[in-house]
Amino acid sequence: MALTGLLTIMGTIVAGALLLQWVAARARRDRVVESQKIPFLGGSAPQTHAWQRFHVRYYSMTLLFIAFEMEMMFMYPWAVVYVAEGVKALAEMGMFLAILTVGILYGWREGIFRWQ
Amino acid sequence: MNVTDIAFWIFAAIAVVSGWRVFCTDSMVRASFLLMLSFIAVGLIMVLLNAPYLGIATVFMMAVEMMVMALFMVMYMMNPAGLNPMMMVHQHRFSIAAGVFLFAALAGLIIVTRFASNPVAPGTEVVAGLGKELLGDSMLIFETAGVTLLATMVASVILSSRSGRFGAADTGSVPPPLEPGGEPAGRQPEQGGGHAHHHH
Amino acid sequence: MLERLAARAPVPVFVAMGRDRAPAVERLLQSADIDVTATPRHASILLVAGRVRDSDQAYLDRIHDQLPHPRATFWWGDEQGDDVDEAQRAASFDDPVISLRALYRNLISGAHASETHRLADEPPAPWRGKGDHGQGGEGMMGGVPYGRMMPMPPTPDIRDGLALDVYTTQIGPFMPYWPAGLVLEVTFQGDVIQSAEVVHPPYPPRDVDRVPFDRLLHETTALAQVERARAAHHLVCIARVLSLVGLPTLSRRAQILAVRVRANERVAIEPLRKAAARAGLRAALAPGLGRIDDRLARELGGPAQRAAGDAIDDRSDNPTYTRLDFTPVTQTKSDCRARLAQWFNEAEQALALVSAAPDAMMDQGALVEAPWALRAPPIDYRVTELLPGLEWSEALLVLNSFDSAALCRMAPLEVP
Amino acid sequence: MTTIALTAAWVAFLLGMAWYVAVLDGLWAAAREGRSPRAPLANPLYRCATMLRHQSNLTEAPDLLNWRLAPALYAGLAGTGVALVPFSSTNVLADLDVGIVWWGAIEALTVVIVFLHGWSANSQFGLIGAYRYVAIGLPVMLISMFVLIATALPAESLAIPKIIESQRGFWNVIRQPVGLPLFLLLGLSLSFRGPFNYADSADVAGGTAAEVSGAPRLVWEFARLAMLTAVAAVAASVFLGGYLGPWFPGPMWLVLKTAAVLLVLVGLSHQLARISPSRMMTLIWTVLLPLSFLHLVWAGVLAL
Repeated sequence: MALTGLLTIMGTIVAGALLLQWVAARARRDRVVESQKIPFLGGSAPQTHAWQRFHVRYYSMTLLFIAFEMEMMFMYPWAVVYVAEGVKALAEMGMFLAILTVGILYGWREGIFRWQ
Repeated sequence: MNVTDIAFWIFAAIAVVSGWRVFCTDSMVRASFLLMLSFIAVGLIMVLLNAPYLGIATVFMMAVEMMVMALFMVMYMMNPAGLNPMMMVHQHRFSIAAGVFLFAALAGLIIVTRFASNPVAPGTEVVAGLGKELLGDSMLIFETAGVTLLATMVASVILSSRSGRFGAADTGSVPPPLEPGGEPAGRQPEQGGGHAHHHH
Repeated sequence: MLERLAARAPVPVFVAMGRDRAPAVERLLQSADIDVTATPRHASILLVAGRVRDSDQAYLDRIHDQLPHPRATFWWGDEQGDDVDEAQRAASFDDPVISLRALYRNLISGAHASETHRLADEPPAPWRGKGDHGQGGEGMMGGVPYGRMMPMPPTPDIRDGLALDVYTTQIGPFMPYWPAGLVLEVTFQGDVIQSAEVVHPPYPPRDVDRVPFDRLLHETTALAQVERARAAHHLVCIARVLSLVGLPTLSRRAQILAVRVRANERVAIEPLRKAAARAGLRAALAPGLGRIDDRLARELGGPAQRAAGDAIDDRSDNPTYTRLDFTPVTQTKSDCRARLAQWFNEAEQALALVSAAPDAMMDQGALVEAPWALRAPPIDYRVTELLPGLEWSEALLVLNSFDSAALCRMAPLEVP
Repeated sequence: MTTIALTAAWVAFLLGMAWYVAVLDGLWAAAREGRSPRAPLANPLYRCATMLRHQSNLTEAPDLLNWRLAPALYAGLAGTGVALVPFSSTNVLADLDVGIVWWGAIEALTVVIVFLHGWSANSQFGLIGAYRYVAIGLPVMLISMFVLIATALPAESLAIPKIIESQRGFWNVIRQPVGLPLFLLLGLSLSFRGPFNYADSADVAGGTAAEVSGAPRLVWEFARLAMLTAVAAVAASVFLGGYLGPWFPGPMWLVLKTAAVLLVLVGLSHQLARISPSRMMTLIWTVLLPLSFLHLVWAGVLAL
C-alpha cells in the first residue's frame, strides 16, 4: 500500500538523520560553553532573547491565502472529472477563477501584498 | 489484526496524545504544530478509510493553516516561546471535566450505534465520485461555498489590513478610554510602535 | 578517513576586518582553496585582518568563541606581537593561503589543538535554581529565564497587552557585507528597523586603497597607479552590493577583478557589468531606495555627490587629466541604484584613463580626486536617519551603497 | 523489479542526484567567478566531511527538539517526493492515486519545517529568515497547485503515473508551455536557492542556518539538495513525460530528464538576483498567480 510505503520512507530517513546527529554529537567530546551559545550578531551580544511577539508584516496576505487554499481544495476532484463533464466543468472553472481574481484584485487594491 | 488495523491504532494514539499535549506545552509554536500533528494523524486515518483525497487534503490544509495560526499566536501572545512556564487553559478543572465527559459521551455513542456496513469496493474511483458530486447534486452548496469564501477574503482584509486605498486604517483613531469619558488609554497610533512605520 | 577527506576541503574562514595595516582580504578569494563563510558557526578559522580597535577586542573574542571546535585564529597584517605562533600569522604583503591551508590541516588532524574559549563560561545572568520553575523567570514575562530578559513592548501597554515587542540589540562590528568596525544599536519590530544609533563608527578607508594617493602628496606618481587604486576600491564596493542581492558568484568575481587591477593586470569590467545587468540588478534595487537629498549629497562629496548629478571632481582641474580631455561621469537619481551605477562608471572610466595614458606621471601635490571625499570634515547627519522603516535586507543595501569614508563622516559617535 | 531493487534504485537516485547538483553548483560558480574549479567531483564529499568534523552548536535556550527534528523532517519529505516518481510504467515505489495532492502536502510541510528551523535557534537572524521565507513560500505554493492541476486535466487523474501516461502523444511542456517555468520557480523556493533564497541568504548571515554547525547542518544542506532533486524528478515526470522516450529504457530517460531539469534549476539559481521580500510578494500575487490562472484556462480549453 502506497501510504505505508511513504510513511516507512519518511520514518526511516528521519530516524537515520536523528541518529547521525546524535552519533556526531557523541563523537566530539568538547562541551558547548556559555560564551559560545550567544547568538551571532556580528560580535555583539543581545540584550534579550530573540523570541518576541514578531511583527508579521504580511498578516493580511496570510488570511487571504487561507481562503484561497480552501477554494483550491475543490479544484482537485474537479480536475479529475473535468474532461468527462465537459462544458459544465469549464463554466465551473470560469466561476472559480472569477472569484479568485476578484479576491486578488481587492487585496491588491487594498495594498495587502506589501510589507505593512 | 492486519497492517491497516495497526496503522489505525497508531494514528489514533498520535491524534489523541498530541491533541492533549497542545494544552500542556508553553510554546505557542509547539502548540500550533502539535495540533497540526493531531490533524495529520486524523487525515491519515481518513486515508485508511479509503478516502485518500480527503485524507491527504486534510494534511495539506492543516499544514498551511497551523502555519498561519502559529504566526498569529506568536504575534499576539505574551511570552510566545514559553520561556516562563504558564498555564495555557483557563478554568482548567471545568474544562478537563467537560472534555472527559464529551469524549466519553461521543465514544459511547459511537459504540452503541449500529453503523450500516457497506464498505467501498477497492478500486472505486472515489476522487472522481467526489468530483461528480460537486458538479452534480451538491453544485449549489459548492457554489455557495465559493461565494462565501470570497466574502471571507474581503471581510478578513477589511478587518485586518492597515493599509488601504483610503489611507491607513488607524489615521485619526483613538483607543477607547478605560472608564467612560476618561482619557484614551493605551498606545496612541500617532506615536505608535510598529504600525506607525510601514514602508512602500 | 573522515579527517583525510575533511583536510582536503576548502578552508572555511570567517574574516574579521581590522583597521590598521589591514591587507586586501579579497586576495583570499582568488584561491578556490578558501571559503569565506557568512557566519562564524560555519568556519574553522577566524582570520583577523590587520589590527582592531581596543574597544572591539571584546566583540572579537565573542566571535572567536562562536566558532565550533576545532577552531583557530589567524592574524594577517603587520605589527603582530611575537607572542603569536608563526603558524598563525602572516605579514600583510605575503599570501597566507598556504599557511591557512597548513593550519587547517593540522587543526583537523588534531596536530594543532583547538583553541579554548576566551570569554567566561557563565550565562549572561545567573538563573539556575532561581524563580518559580528554577529557570530564572518570574511570572509571565519577568525575570531572566535562562539568563536573559524577554523582549518587551516599547511602551507599557495598560489595555490588552497587544503592543508588539521590540527587539533591541547592538549589531556589528565584524559581519560580512557590513561596514567594517561599525556598531549600531538597532531596534527591530519584526524584520523592520524602528530606530538605530551609532555605538562605534566604521573604520576609515583601508591603507591598500589609500597608498597611491598618500604617496602623491610627497612624490611623483603614475596616473595609472592612482586610477587603478580607484577602480579597485570601487570594485570592492560593488562586490558588497552584488552579494547582498543574492549574486555571491558575481560578487566574488568583482573582488577578484579588484585584486587583478591592483596587480597591474589588464582587465575589463564591462563583462561583469553586463552579467549583473542580465541577472536583474536593477530590479533588485528598488527605485528610490536610499535616496539622499542634494544638500547631504553635496556635503558628502565624492562619488555620492556625482551620483546626485553635480559634476564636481578635482581631476577636472588637473592638467594631466584635462590633456586626456577628462569629464566627470554623473548620475541623476541619487539613490542606491545611482550610486552603484556611479561606481561602475567611474571604475570603467579609471581603467579607460589607464589605457589612454599608461605612463603619464603626476608631480607631487597634484590635485587628484580620491575614490572617496578625502580629508573632509564630519557632517551633522547620521546614516542612521536613513534606516528607520526599512526591512533588514533593504537597510543593508542602503548602508553598503556608501563607501567607508562617507559612512565614517555620517556616523561620528553620538554624544550622550 | 522487486521492492528491494526498487528501494535500492531510489536510494541511488537520491544520493546520486544530490551529489550531481553539488558538483554542478561548484562548476557553475567557478565559471561565473572566472576561475578554475577546484576538485569539482570530490569537493562535495570534502565539505560533508568538514561539517561532520565540526562540533554541533547550541544557543541559549533553543527549542532543541524542533531544531534537531527540522533537518531530519525536511530530508524525509524530499525522500517521499522522489518516491512518488515512477522509474518505468511498472516500477514506482509509492503508487499513490492522489500523488500530486501528496506533493502539495510536501510543499506545505516544507514551509512549516523551514519556519521551525529558523524559529528554534532563538536568534534574530534565524527569525528574520524564517518569517520572510513564509511570506514567499505560501503564495508560491498556490502557483504550483494551479500548474499541477492543469496537468491533471488531460490525465483525468491525480496520480503521477497516469499523468505520465497521458503524455504519450505530446509532453505537457508542449501542451502547457507556461507550466514548467512556473513549476521551476517553486523548485527554487522549496530549496530556497538564488532569487528565492529568503531563508538562508548571506544578508542574514545564513538565516535559519546561521547558528547551525556540525551534523545538523550537514543534514540540512543535504536535504536542500534532495528537495531540489525531488522537484526536478516530479517536473521531469509531469511535464517532460518521465520515463517515456524512444531508444533507451524508461529509467534512463527519467535520469536524463531529471538531470537536465536540475541543470536548468542550478543555472537559474546562479543567474538571477534576489529582490526584496516585499516586492517579491507583490510580484507573485499580481503577476505570477494571474499568469497561472491563464495557464489553467488554456490547459482546460485544450483538454476539451
